Amino acid sequence: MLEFLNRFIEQLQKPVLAFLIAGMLISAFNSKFRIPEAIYQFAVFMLLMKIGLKGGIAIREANIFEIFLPALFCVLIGIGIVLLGAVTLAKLPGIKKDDAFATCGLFGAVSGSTLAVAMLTMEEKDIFFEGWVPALYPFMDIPALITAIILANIYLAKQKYSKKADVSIADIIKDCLKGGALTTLLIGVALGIFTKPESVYENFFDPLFSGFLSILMLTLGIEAYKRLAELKKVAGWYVAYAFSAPLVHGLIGFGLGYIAHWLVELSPGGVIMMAVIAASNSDISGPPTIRAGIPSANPSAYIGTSTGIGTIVVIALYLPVFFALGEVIFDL
Amino acid sequence: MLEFLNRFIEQLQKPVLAFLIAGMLISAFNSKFRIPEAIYQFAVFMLLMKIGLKGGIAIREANIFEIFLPALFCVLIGIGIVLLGAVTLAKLPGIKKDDAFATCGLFGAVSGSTLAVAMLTMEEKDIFFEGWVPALYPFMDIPALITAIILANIYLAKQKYSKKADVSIADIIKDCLKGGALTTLLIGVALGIFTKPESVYENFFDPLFSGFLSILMLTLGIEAYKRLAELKKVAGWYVAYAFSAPLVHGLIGFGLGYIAHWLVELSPGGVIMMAVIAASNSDISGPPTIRAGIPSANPSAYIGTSTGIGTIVVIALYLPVFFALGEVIFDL
Amino acid sequence: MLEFLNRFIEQLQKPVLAFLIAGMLISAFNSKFRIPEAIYQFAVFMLLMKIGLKGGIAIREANIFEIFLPALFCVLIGIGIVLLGAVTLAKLPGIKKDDAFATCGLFGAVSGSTLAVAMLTMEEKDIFFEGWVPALYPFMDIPALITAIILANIYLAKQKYSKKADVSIADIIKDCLKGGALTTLLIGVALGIFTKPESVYENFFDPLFSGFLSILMLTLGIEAYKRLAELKKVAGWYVAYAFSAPLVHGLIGFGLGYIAHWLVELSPGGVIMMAVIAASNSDISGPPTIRAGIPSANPSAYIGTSTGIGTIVVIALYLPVFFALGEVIFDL
Amino acid sequence: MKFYKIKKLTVITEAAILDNVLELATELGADSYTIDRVSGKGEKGVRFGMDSDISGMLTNVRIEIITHEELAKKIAVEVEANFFQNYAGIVYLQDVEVIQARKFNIKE
Amino acid sequence: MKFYKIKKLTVITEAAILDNVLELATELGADSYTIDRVSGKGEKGVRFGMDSDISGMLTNVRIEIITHEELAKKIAVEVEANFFQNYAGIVYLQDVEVIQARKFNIKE
Amino acid sequence: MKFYKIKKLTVITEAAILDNVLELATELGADSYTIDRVSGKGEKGVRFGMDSDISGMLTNVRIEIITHEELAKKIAVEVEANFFQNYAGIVYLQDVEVIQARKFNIKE
Ligand SMILES: Nc1ncnc2c1ncn2[C@@H]1O[C@H](COP(=O)(O)O)[C@@H](O)[C@H]1O
Ligand SMILES: Nc1ncnc2c1ncn2[C@@H]1O[C@H](COP(=O)(O)O)[C@@H](O)[C@H]1O
Ligand SMILES: Nc1ncnc2c1ncn2[C@@H]1O[C@H](COP(=O)(O)O)[C@@H](O)[C@H]1O
Ligand code: NA
Ligand code: NA
Ligand code: NA
Repeated sequence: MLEFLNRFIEQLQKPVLAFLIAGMLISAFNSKFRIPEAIYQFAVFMLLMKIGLKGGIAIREANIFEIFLPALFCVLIGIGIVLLGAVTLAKLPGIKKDDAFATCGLFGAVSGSTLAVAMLTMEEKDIFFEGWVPALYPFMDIPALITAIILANIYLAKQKYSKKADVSIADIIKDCLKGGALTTLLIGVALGIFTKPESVYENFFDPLFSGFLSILMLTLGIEAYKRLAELKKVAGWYVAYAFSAPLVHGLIGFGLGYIAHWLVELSPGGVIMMAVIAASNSDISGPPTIRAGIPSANPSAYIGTSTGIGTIVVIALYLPVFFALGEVIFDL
Repeated sequence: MLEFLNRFIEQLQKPVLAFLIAGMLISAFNSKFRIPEAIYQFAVFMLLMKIGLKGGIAIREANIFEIFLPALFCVLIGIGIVLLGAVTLAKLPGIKKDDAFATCGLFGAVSGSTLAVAMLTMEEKDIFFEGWVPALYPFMDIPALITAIILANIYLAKQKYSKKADVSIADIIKDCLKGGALTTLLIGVALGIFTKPESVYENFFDPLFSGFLSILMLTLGIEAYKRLAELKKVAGWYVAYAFSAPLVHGLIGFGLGYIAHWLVELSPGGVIMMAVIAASNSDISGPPTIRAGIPSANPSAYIGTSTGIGTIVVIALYLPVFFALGEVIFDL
Repeated sequence: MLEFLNRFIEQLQKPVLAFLIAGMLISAFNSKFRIPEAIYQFAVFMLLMKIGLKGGIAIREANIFEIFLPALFCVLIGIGIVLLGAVTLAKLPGIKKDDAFATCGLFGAVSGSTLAVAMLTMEEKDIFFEGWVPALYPFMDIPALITAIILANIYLAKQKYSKKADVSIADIIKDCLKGGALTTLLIGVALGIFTKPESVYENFFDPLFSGFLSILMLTLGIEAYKRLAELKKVAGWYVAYAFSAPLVHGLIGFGLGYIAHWLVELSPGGVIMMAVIAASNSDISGPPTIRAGIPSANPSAYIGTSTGIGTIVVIALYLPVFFALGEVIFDL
Repeated sequence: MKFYKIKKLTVITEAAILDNVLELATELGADSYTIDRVSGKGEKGVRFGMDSDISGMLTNVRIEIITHEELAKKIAVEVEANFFQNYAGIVYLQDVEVIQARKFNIKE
Repeated sequence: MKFYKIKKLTVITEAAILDNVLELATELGADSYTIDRVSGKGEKGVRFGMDSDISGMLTNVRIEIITHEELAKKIAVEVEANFFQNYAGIVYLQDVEVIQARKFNIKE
Repeated sequence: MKFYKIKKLTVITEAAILDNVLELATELGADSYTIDRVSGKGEKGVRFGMDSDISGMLTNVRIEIITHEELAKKIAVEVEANFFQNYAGIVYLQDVEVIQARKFNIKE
């Protein structure tokens, strides 16, 4: 337990987290400092490209069977998180059902930047993980968003006076894949599988990774603080959800990852990564899909909960927890 | 011949080409992914600066005489390509003369990104080339654009009811040099000749080169696909031209390069580079000059032909051809 | 003396200066070349972050006492420069008092890019300096701006018909710190002190430093040339001030630095850096503060004098002087 | 040269629904338009545009369509009815005078 | 559907005083607006906006406020009086027609 | 305070000819203007502005000039005649009310 605490504190001193906090302070003190839009879009591109390329290169050398089970688990977790939210958050007093479904959708979906922080931490700590695990991201992201949109539309269809929006699963999937984030990831994966991008990966995407991650953390911090303010307008239950849900989701991810460890020899690093994917919540790619799919839901509620609290909480609190857990359990 | 084919196929697997194709797919699948404008402008800057600096440093150490002949050949090729187009493409049925001249102008002009791909390939294959050869770029680019604009204006002046635009060669040259691309290249050359930029070259422009080239390839791919659509509105002859002309131009470049090899000992790498300069067609800097110089020409025709097909065809098909040719002829 | 001249000339050949001159030429020849806004903002961020991080890391290991005296000197120099200007420039015939105060404020304030050039030069020449010296920047910057604004407002309050603006020192300080430049520097310092950013510093901010500095120099050159034109509209005394004041200020900085060398063992590199901080004039962060604090002053006068001439003169002329002086005095 | 009176319709709304608004306008018969990105503040809060808006959810677009009064009004009404329940947005009309009669389908 | 006549006020001025102008407008009673960055040229010289303006001193902003004539005129007059002695800027009014009566406080 | 009626001329055209249009307007007597970059669609196709337009050929600019009716109309006619045969573009006029009489050369 002391061991666990030590590792936890050590994690808190990482510069990545410090950049996140710095971003929040910048915003709190109302500074005019901003990372130009083109630069953080580029930072997002660099991170997702690195995740994708590394994933693709790893898939090229992996056998499909070992990937299949974790991928399936991701789909199940994505759907499960939203259903879990539907019977908890959505049932709470004063919570609009469509707002709740939208929020759960984002928490089932995945944050590329959170994965990037986890990857950097693994690389620094020299913990091996299968490069393709972070690239499983869409397998959890898309099912979660679809489930949320379907639940919301079933609910709204039952309401009086509401026009039934026609929800086509194919359309939602297309919409997700066409978004900038997933497109970048998929390009990376495809290039990793079908070409030999090792040299550009090693000379460009990999060495610049930690720098651009810091820059994205600054931006996320600024954004998070701004979104916090909006949360005040909505029910306090969202705050409770943002703090508790990621831990539950992460533990589910850890548990299923552990099963994969036994069944298909998923590495300890891979198990921790499963926990992180499950715990993380979408901050960049998810919101527009939800906005389009559940237009009646209040963005202040779901973006405030997800970008304003969820991302920060996962990176600052639960990432250290899952690493500490993995290190203790697997004796790393 | 088998040797030739092998080298050709190997070339096709390079990641640079893969990024180009990825860009086209992104556009084909209508993804919202975009490289921010500031970033690809910066990518262009990085490539041209590297070409310029390397050229300038090489010129500093070269003797003027060995440069003179290849430079002269470049001028001749630039003018020759447009004249060749004037007696082929421009004579075809259903082809507007001013559209044809505009198109040939772009194919006589040069693409910095194509040169960058060739340079990267040489560096990867460890083929020596005189650093100043790619910096000869303006010696082909400007004469080609001038010839095209003059031909078009002579033609238009003969038409009834058309006001004679006054075409000043000095103005066109000024216009070319004032464009962002040639300015960047010339700054690079000047810095290379007159200062000692080796450290910033080695620590910044050179190591980031391949990364930014990939990014530019993505953008070129996206752009090319969009421009393809516009081509449908114009005559099929443009497609034929885009496929055949670069090969012819490249072989002319190779031939004259070969003469320079005998006369002034231009290296094998330099000969291949001459072929690439001649084969390449302008995608970034040429179109605005043509738009201003031949306003009546239809941009869909010349940009579609050049950016939509020409660039892709040269990078994907003919670059491997010229490399294979060089390797076989010079026994590299 | 010959020694001094030799070192001076050597300095003139540095590529950083060449980029500055290239920028001016680009603008002089009216080229359309531009560094995208997002990129130079990012370049500024990279430089100030490097200065800040290096400063923070150094402060972490320094003892407060050795920092205290140089910091105090910085405050004194900042105030002193403005007072000096008030009894010289402001008394000259044909000079509007508020324009003069505004100009002196900028010359008392500090230019991050000039510091960056000095740092790069030190690193190239292997001259040691305490990493926290450049981070003293705000200690001279803020007092200078405050003094200028107060003097101007006292003067304007005495004028007939003028509404007394209420000048709150706290507000000016807040305004300075909230600006993008100082915020970046302070984040860097804080991260350097409280976290362990060594790895991201060494893998990202440090290696990209010289490249982004070149890019900023290009931009500064373009900007300077444009601002020169505006100067023609104002009195010639501004030009005289821009040429002479930085030398005087730098020598004051050198002198006080030398005292710190004896009293608290400030290194020779640190002494040179004190001279550079004092000599440099604000080009990015100062102008908006002055515009807000002395709205009646004519921006053409103070920006023309500072960005148009001052920065160029300091980097091209006086930086070599201070380095040569330091090298001769300290026998480096 | 003659100047013809015609209308300019402006829609300011969330960038997220740009494509949907354009689709609706096109269906109703408008095939030309001008677009730019803007920031703003309204009932639905501050929408600060390009300024660190990582998910792009706070960006506004301004769509301008020059067309005949009848069509302009029809698009205005339909856009309002279809989108502004759930999305931030305003719509307004202005008088403009044009000379390119053919381009704006004006019978000379 | 009914269209209501109302005014649009436009202020084009230095980005440096954007916050101050908005503060003044808010104090006078306008709480909604649309903003974008523009370049321009006027009495106070060329203000080229985003194009290599390292200290951000040459950027213009355009602020548009749709509101009742009385308030629009009051803001116009106050902005002119408070800022345009020292800062570059123009201000103008235009007629617009809106349908969202509630949003613009129009009594139906 | 008095508000004076005057005209605003807007030109939307290809960025490539921005300088030429401004030159023409200046020659005709307009020395102040406001510019921004916009995207759009018209007869000459989709012009998507900043969005991956590597040769900068698809960017539009919007030029606004506030001036007297006569000059506004003259510029409109000349711009149309000189450029819109070959280049994409529209031009239109609007009524505006200003207070800065001196700035817009209005006799009070
Ligand atoms: N009165 C107004 N004047 C100018 N722009 C407005 C006004 N009201 C709303 N807007 C713009 O329309 C957007 C959406 O408005 P809203 O739906 O009220 O949040 C805002 O972000 C502003 O850009
Ligand atoms: N007549 C005009 N038409 C259009 N925009 C103008 C006009 N006069 C001034 N502006 C804009 O207002 C800004 C400030 O004008 P000024 O105070 O005259 O320098 C300029 O940079 C232009 O963007
Ligand atoms: N009816 C219209 N309403 C608004 N903008 C238009 C209209 N027609 C053309 N435009 C703008 O003017 C540009 C050039 O138009 P065009 O010459 O028709 O291609 C387009 O890209 C649009 O930005
Ligand atoms: Na998740
Ligand atoms: Na060529
Ligand atoms: Na100073």
